[in-house]
Amino acid sequence: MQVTFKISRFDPQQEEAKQHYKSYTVQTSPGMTVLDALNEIKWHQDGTLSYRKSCRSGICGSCAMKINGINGLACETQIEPMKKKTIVLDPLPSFEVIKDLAVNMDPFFEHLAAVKPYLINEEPPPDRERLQSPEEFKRISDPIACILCMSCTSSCPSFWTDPEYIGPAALYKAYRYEFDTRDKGSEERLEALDNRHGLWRCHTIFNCMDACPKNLKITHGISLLKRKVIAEKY
Amino acid sequence: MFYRPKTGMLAWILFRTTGILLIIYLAMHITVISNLHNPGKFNETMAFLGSWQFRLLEIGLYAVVIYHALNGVRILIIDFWKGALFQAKMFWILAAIGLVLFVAGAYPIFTHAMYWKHNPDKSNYHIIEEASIAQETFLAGWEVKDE
Amino acid sequence: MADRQLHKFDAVVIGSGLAGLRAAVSLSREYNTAVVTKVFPTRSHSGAAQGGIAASLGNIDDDNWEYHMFDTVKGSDYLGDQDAIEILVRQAPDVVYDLEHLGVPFSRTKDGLIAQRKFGGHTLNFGEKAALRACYSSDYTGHVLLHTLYENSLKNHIRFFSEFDVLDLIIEDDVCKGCVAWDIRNGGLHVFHARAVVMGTGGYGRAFKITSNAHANTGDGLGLVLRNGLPLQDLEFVQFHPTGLWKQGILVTEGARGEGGYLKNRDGERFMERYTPTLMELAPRDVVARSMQTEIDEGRGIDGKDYIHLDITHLGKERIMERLPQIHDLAFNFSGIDCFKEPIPIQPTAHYSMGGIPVDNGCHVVKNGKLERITGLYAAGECSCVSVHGANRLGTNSLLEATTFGRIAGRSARADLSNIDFSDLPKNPRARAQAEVDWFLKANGSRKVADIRADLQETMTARCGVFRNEADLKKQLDHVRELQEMFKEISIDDKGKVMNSDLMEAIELGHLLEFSEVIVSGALGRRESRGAHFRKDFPKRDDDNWLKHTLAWRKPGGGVEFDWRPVIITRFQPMERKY
Amino acid sequence: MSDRDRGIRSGGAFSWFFQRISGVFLLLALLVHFWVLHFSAPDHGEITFGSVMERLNNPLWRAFDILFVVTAVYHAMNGALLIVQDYIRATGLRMIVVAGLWIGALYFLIVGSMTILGLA
Repeated sequence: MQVTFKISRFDPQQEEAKQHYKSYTVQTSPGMTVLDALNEIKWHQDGTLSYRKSCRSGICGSCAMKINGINGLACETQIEPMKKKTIVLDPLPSFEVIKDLAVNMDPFFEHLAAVKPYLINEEPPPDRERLQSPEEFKRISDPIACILCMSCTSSCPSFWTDPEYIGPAALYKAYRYEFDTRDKGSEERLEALDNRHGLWRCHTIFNCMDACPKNLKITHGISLLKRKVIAEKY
Repeated sequence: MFYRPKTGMLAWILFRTTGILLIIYLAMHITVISNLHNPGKFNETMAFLGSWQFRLLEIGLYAVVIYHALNGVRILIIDFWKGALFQAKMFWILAAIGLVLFVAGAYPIFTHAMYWKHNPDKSNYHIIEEASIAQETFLAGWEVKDE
Repeated sequence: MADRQLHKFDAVVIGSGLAGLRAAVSLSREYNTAVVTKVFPTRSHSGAAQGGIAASLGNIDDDNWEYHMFDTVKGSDYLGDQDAIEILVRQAPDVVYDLEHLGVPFSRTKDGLIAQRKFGGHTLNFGEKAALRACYSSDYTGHVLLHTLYENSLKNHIRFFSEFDVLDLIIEDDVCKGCVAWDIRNGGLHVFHARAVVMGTGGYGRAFKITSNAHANTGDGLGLVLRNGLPLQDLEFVQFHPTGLWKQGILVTEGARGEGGYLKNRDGERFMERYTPTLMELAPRDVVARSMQTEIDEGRGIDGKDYIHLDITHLGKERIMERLPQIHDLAFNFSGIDCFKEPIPIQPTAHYSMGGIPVDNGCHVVKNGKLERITGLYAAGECSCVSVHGANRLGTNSLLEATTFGRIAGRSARADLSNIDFSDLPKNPRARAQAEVDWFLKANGSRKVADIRADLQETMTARCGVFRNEADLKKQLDHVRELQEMFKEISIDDKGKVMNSDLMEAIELGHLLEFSEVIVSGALGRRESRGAHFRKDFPKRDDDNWLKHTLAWRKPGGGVEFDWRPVIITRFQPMERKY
Repeated sequence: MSDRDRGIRSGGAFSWFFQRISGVFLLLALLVHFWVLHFSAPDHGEITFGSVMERLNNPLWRAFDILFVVTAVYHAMNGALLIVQDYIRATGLRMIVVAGLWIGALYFLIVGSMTILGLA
């Protein structure tokens, strides 16, 4: 099957650098993914194309981009089942484009750091493991699979209009620690969560869950966090 | 910037749009009922609003209210239960419920409108005079500036 | 004017996988630490490890470190250094508890302890029966370890230089003074002046066509070491993981077999009973990979093709989704297979390099078989060779090695730093790296990086794969040298400085070509079969001549020079390896 | 507080929580309102001065109506502020719009309440 890839290009080193689309034609085969097609283009057609890639098995989160209008991982998206003659590739929305499909990830990870995404527990640990029941583990077994690919935050209309909004990924990370029975850091995290650029900016639009390549229950986690904060306050 | 909307985003866009429409309606509604102190104008306005053309608009309003209310319910289920896990399904179920409510409600509204259209003699215009008399008993001490 | 591209840190860690981050977390408690990494930390390939991390916690079984040690020694086909292995297995429980205290979310037993599962080659009572030793977090074990360590790095305020590709180490008179790195995002060479440099640069699966490794796993650290006149150890030992997704090589965790999955050939036969009747599918990886390859070579692959079936349908939906959720997604996304109903097509895939930068038990990089150190240079994890894995690594021992020796590297550096001061940098520390970058950016030949790389990967898989022989290896050695010549005639399309991945791929290929020569030479030289290195022309292990580590230097003009280093044997004398 | 927040005090926990509570109240109140005014009314749902007056003579109905107006204006105002917060990025314009919204809200609150009380 022949598929045309319309790829967003941007090179800041060009004079009057402007975002534009460039089309490439790729002969696809069953099982071929969007990342395979990008590699095909980069390796055999146009070496100047820039994008991030690494594990190509959906676990590192490097190759997130907007594929036909919706965020996802290039390495996980099979081409032929899409049944499209043309596939449009854009960088993740709402992040500054560095070159072509690669965006500046700094704001995303700054927001992540803001929720203090680590275990806070000043009590000296026991000699062995801290105990946790399988049910307690199950409460966090979903968010721990987050690969920080940025698809969710970049797909969120609240984030589009408010770059200070810490976004679904950071909130879900907060959920992962807030609902970890070993954690005692609720109070420290509250500052980042309980404000108009935190939890309350989530309007349950669900673009995050639709974009998430790991099918995580992000919005549900955020809802539980909201309830937790409300229950503590009122 | 184009982003392909799925159910959740669609629901949200409609929710905001209907919210804005309802704000506009609320403003109109309060203005209208503020005429309550003037029975003449009240009935005149009501008569106008009771016209079948306006009733059609009212059916539109009814749809907007149903949407905003039912999606509000959906959001409550998301926020306070585990609705986030089946929000899309819930949207379509509520859409079906909304449709039933709409038809059930729109029908009487519309038949009323038709009723007035065909029986203009029974419309509100007839009771203006009657109401004007009633005004005096109700509005003792109220300064009527208009008319 | 101050050089804005000159950075001074007490310690610089190169690489942000498990070993690098574990070292950095340890170092950052006392010292100003930077991590220089070519991919963003959470993109590191440690995150792709699925199955577990071994430790004889005995949460379910009556386990102890001696069993673990025996299994590791035996699994290594007696090439592992037993003093190092003892450190590894004795520290294992503490390392795992430490990780748990740092916040790693492990799956749990009913009593709230860390859950443990079976894994290939891990046994109780010296080979009696399979042991439940692998601590896990569903099938995201490496992922949660990596992310937890990254999060702790944030807590400890470690400075990250993400998307900085290290092009050179600054080593003078056996003292490492830092490194030079290319800023991928903006272009430009940065000098990192340091008192201690820890390498955690990972493996080189990308030298092969079918591999479970990431695009980034090009073994750059090994290339850097070779270029600085230092040796590499045991590079001929490349682990082929039995269960890579067919055609893609993407890892399907051994945990799938640990949970009870079957391997089946075209006749639906569980063929492992012919090879290892005791452990069946849970034999060590080298054994299973060879058994599978034999089935395929003898025409018993599925439909006579080059793959085998991994059947987990009998585990049931619930157990798969609880213990192996990622496998379900991978099989579905990459093979279109519904693993609740159908078996998964798999084939052996290049997975792990047992060899690497030779280090002593304190992770100090050594320059020869006499264990003379390079001051201020440390290595840990897959890029290093302590050697705890010997000729073949057991599943779940890699996460353990990365975290254990990452911590040891950090602690060694901490201890040493009280005595090491900043030494003066050479006049132009960037010179060599600058020359390399300039050469690539001007390269205007007729060859394509991608073509040479594809050629290398294909021929390495065909001739230096699961089974090897003299003729193929000789042919491959010549071929690699040919490719090295071709590499001098490349051109790259992208001449810019911003996000120039064209340049990065060329640099990576340079490393691949250099150490591939070492891999093939080592394999050609080692005329025996041991662990993952199987010579069809020498199918027996030869302890009389080959119970020793290979040390290999790359000569400046090309060609490889060898020396050997004895294997350290303490508790377990070599014996025949049967499962 | 960053520049972007100027002119807006909405969007916190209270705003979120009370928007939901007021929403629930409005939903119930609306049902009552609709039922009483439109569906259960005689004469094909005609609203006449007389029928309204009769109902408003009851102080409970009056209280109900005032609560209804207050909640509706609050809910609308809060929703409007959320939208303004999202889409109006220029600080100056936003302050003008927010000021306008406040004036509007107060105006309708007063007019609405006066209407109900003024008839007493």
